Amino acid sequence: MSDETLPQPSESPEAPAGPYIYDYAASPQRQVVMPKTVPLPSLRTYEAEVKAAVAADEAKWQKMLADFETAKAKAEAEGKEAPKPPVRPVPRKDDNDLKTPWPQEAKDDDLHRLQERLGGKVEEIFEQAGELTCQVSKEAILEALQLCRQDIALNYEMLADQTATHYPAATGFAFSVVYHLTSISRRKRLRLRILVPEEFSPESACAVYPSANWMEREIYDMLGIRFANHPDMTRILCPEDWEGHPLRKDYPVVGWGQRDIAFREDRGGMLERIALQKAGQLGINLKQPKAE
Amino acid sequence: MPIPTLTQSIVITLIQCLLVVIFVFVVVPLTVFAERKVLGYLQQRLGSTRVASGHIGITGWMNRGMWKWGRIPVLSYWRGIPGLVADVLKLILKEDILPAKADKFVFFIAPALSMVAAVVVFAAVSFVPGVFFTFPTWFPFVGGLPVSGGIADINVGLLWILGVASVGVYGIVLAGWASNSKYPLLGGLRSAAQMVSYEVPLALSLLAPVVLSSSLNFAEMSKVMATGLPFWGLAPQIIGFLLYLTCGFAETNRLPFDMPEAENELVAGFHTEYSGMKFGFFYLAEYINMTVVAALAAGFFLGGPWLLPFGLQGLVNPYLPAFLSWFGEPHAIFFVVKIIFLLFTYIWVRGTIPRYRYDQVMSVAWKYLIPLTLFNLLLAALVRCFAV
Amino acid sequence: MNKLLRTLIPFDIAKGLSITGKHFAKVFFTANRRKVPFHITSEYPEIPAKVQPRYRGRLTLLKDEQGEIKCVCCLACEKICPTQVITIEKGKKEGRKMPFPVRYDFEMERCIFCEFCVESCGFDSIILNHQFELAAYNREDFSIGMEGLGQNMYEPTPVGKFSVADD
Amino acid sequence: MFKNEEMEINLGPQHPSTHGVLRVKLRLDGETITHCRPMIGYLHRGVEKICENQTFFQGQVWTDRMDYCSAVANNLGWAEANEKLFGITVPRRAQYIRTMLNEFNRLASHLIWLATHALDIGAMTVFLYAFREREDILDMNEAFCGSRLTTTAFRIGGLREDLPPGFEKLVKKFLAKFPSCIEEYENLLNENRIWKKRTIGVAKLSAEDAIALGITGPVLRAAGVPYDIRKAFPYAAYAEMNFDVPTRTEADTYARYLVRMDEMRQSARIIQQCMDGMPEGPVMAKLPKILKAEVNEVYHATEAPKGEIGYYLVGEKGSGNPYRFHVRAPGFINLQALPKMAEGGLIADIVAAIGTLDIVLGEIDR
Repeated sequence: MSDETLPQPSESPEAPAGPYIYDYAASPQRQVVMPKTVPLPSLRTYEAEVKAAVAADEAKWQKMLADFETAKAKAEAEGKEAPKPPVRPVPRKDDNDLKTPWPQEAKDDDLHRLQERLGGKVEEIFEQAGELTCQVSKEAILEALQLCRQDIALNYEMLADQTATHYPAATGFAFSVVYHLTSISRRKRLRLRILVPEEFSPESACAVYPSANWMEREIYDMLGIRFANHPDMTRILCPEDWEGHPLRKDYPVVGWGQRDIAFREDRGGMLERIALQKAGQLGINLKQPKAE
Repeated sequence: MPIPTLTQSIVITLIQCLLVVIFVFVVVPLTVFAERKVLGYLQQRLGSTRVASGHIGITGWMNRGMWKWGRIPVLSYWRGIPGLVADVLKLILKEDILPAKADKFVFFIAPALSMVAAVVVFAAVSFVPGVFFTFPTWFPFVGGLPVSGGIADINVGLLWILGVASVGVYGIVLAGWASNSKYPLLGGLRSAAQMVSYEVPLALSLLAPVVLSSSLNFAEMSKVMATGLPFWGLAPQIIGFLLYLTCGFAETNRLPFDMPEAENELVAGFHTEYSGMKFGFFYLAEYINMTVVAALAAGFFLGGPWLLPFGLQGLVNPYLPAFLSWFGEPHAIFFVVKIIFLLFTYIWVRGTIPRYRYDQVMSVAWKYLIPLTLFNLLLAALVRCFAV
Repeated sequence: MNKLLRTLIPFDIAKGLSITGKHFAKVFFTANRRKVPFHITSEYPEIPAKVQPRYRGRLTLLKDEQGEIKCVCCLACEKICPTQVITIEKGKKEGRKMPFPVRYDFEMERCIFCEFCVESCGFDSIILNHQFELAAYNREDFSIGMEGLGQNMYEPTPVGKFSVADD
Repeated sequence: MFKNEEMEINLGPQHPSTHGVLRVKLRLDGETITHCRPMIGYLHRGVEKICENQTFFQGQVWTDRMDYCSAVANNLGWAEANEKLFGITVPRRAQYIRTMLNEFNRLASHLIWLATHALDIGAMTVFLYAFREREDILDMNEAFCGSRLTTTAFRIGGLREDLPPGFEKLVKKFLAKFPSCIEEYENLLNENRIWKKRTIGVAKLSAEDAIALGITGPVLRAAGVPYDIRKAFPYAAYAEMNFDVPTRTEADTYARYLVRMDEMRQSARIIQQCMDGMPEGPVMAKLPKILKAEVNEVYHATEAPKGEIGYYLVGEKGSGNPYRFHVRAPGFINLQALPKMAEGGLIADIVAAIGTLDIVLGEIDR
């Protein structure tokens, strides 16, 4: 058995023609998957959904009955025996501990007090997962905050958190800015929410709650919402001259590559090319985790 | 006793200087080593225990040897010694950087100034009163001649010491100014202000022994302070010792007064721009200053060559039984042991006590230390006129 | 008067010094290798450092009794890994019904040792072993493959052999 | 006549006492600070953007890299927020184990605070003594979840595994030794005149300013406001624990030091109660394999050692990734108080101010 007959290990897997340059621009991480739905939780949409689901279920059931009728009629026509009557699909009983908290009717008196004090400006109030949410029109946010701060019955002393979320697929508004207020004395939490279109700059909450200063700067830095008469509306986390707002849905995870530092500090790029060649053979690819 | 000729006495003093320099340049590196080890032991960890890259070759052999030392209780303290040699070599071999537009001459002189000022002080320190030892007759040039305890028996010893010690401040200020950059200048000014403002209580606290022993000669003062004082002399001695030690800490920029190079402050120390042996000079100068302060404190307050501190030796001597008489006489070994103990307390205090803020350092000097030293002086004067 | 006395005589500094002094004495007069040493330094290479049983070290492929690789390329670990460091290529082996990984690449450089892969693996074919000496001299040694490429998934990384604790 | 113009100096971003990469632009008039502006963002890794592209399950890995001194507190906040989003009820034994680990983590975080704060003010040995205790806690972290610092200890719906066999022994040994160690720190620092001079009256922040600036945690409690989320909005098993919330009124560095030392004692008390009352039973809720979110919006705040850490999650219908993942970091909001604390003081005081705020740059920059 001379050694030629043994399977000769090829001296190297077919070496790619040129150096294997990893094309960052085309890497999966840079492709952006724009969300199609608008996951803004609200009572009205939920009730509409439930009605639609019930209606669809009813329609499906009616269709099944109708099919059964036609199938039975056709069976009599050819004299065969009638098909089985359809049975209504009973919803699958999930015994696990997971019960999704759906939005409910607002029963809390804080929300009702807000409703009657602000009148038309309140667009919606509901409770979900034990949290009180009140959606206010975008012009009246400062008035609502002042009311929560000064009103003895409400008395929300601290603005715990202020964030915003980008809804590209929504019509009529682009962001939802959320204020989480805490009342230390009454041990209650409240969430005020406003829907902000692209170019609108809402009133800054610094006048009422000074803690909003950095939070609004971060919102501007991350999402691009400028707040009116804010002490110093500049970027806080990214460098001052950073283009683009990272937390928008159309901003790729790996970034536009405007500040990509070399793979390593080797000026000649020699080591980088070797490593990427090896990477090519190893098949290292930055895959997006697809959650089936 | 044969009268030494001029050249013979010069050679003897040269030998004495050599002895003192050897003493200083043995105690100071060991203090540098002790700084790490004692701080480590204070903090319930082992200080430096091995030399770098410890598996192969000479360092590997040394590490294995030191690993065996670790088994013996007290000897395991000396486990990191080769590391110390590496430090000293590093200081010598490191490249010497001269910052741009720095004043070359002043930049060069400053470390030398502070080093010389620190070492020269030992000339006036007398380790043992009278004769230290005499040369054996067969000794070539100076056979049979006595060697006195201190190098120079200056009768205004204390004044001379204070004068030379305050020259050290120049070294620091010039270093700060010569490195031509903002932070060392600030550091230099801050430490100069601190040292100048602590000279006053230092000198005042040293006045108490002068009043008690009515002389400025180092040997004379330590003799009276150790043996010549009545029972009442105990109070000014103890208070004087504590005050002097506090001023000594501040004088040498040691914790809790180390403002200039407080590393977590904004302003780096005056020796930021120095590297290599110039930085080594500042580093050693600081430790020599510590030894100087320890020597003075040991000499005046802890009884110097006599065994018992605070003048207790004078009270105990008459009742000393015969076989214990060796402990009655002054010996250089007691003096050296006291210096080492005081150096240990330097590091001990550095390990436990937080740092004063800069303005508090100044207020402690002017508002607390000076009144206390004056009160101590008053006490000494009372003791002097009533008891002695 | 009491306040004056307390400022004059440094009781608080004395108390602090006594605590550190006690520690100094205990460490100075006890050799540093008694059964329970008083100092807290663990002399690492000489005394091997012990790790807890659940320690998360480096990813290793397991083999069952017949020496077969247990992995069946269900790609669960590849999907669950937050930093996507595992790359698997499925292949066939003649005497074996289940698929067989032709290439199982694990980039230790970007791995964060979170043990999600071991948790998501239904066939217990990978574990994080107890090895923590994972340094390497150049970057390529960190991408560990199944065979060849210097380090493979079965033996500890070569650097581990330098530890003095062996002798 | 002599207009001494002020000196502009940068403290940081690379500076031994800024606990990470914080840069503070200081304008000095001689020694006193006239204007101070913290600049952050040097450690910004975009955790929120990453978590939007990771599944709910994978999100935990990024939480313990935010506040690396108290990883378990972040994990607990993340786990509780997700459970509130999905509506999961966690078994009682898991709640108890979570409370115990959270309190251990509070001890570890307070010990790191004490170590670095004392080191900044000059007391070196307290640093080593504090780290000696922290080693035991990190060993317990390693025993339970396999890693000392980046713990990823919990899972949505409970824990991955039950306590390891030798865990009770470790806890008993630690609790037996811990009270004497606290006395040791207090003997070294509490009465020390230099420590008092450096901390009493330094970096004062009154209760109204603190509430207006949204400060939470020990800094607020030292100003006299007894707001502790473990009491105000109890979560995990804190409802069944009896412990008291230490508060003081002087609102300066010394008061915050005392509040945190008392909090350490309370944590030890809670751990003891957890160990005694540990119920039997499963540690993981029964859940579907892949968690699919519904249209839902949740803000859940828990008491991290540095203040209130809040997770704001928005779920999208049928997708495994969170639509929006925002973290209200206590350090980020507390750092807003630095200018109010530092202005007027000396340089050495800003070091003490940064120390008392107990900020960790990982959670500030996220």
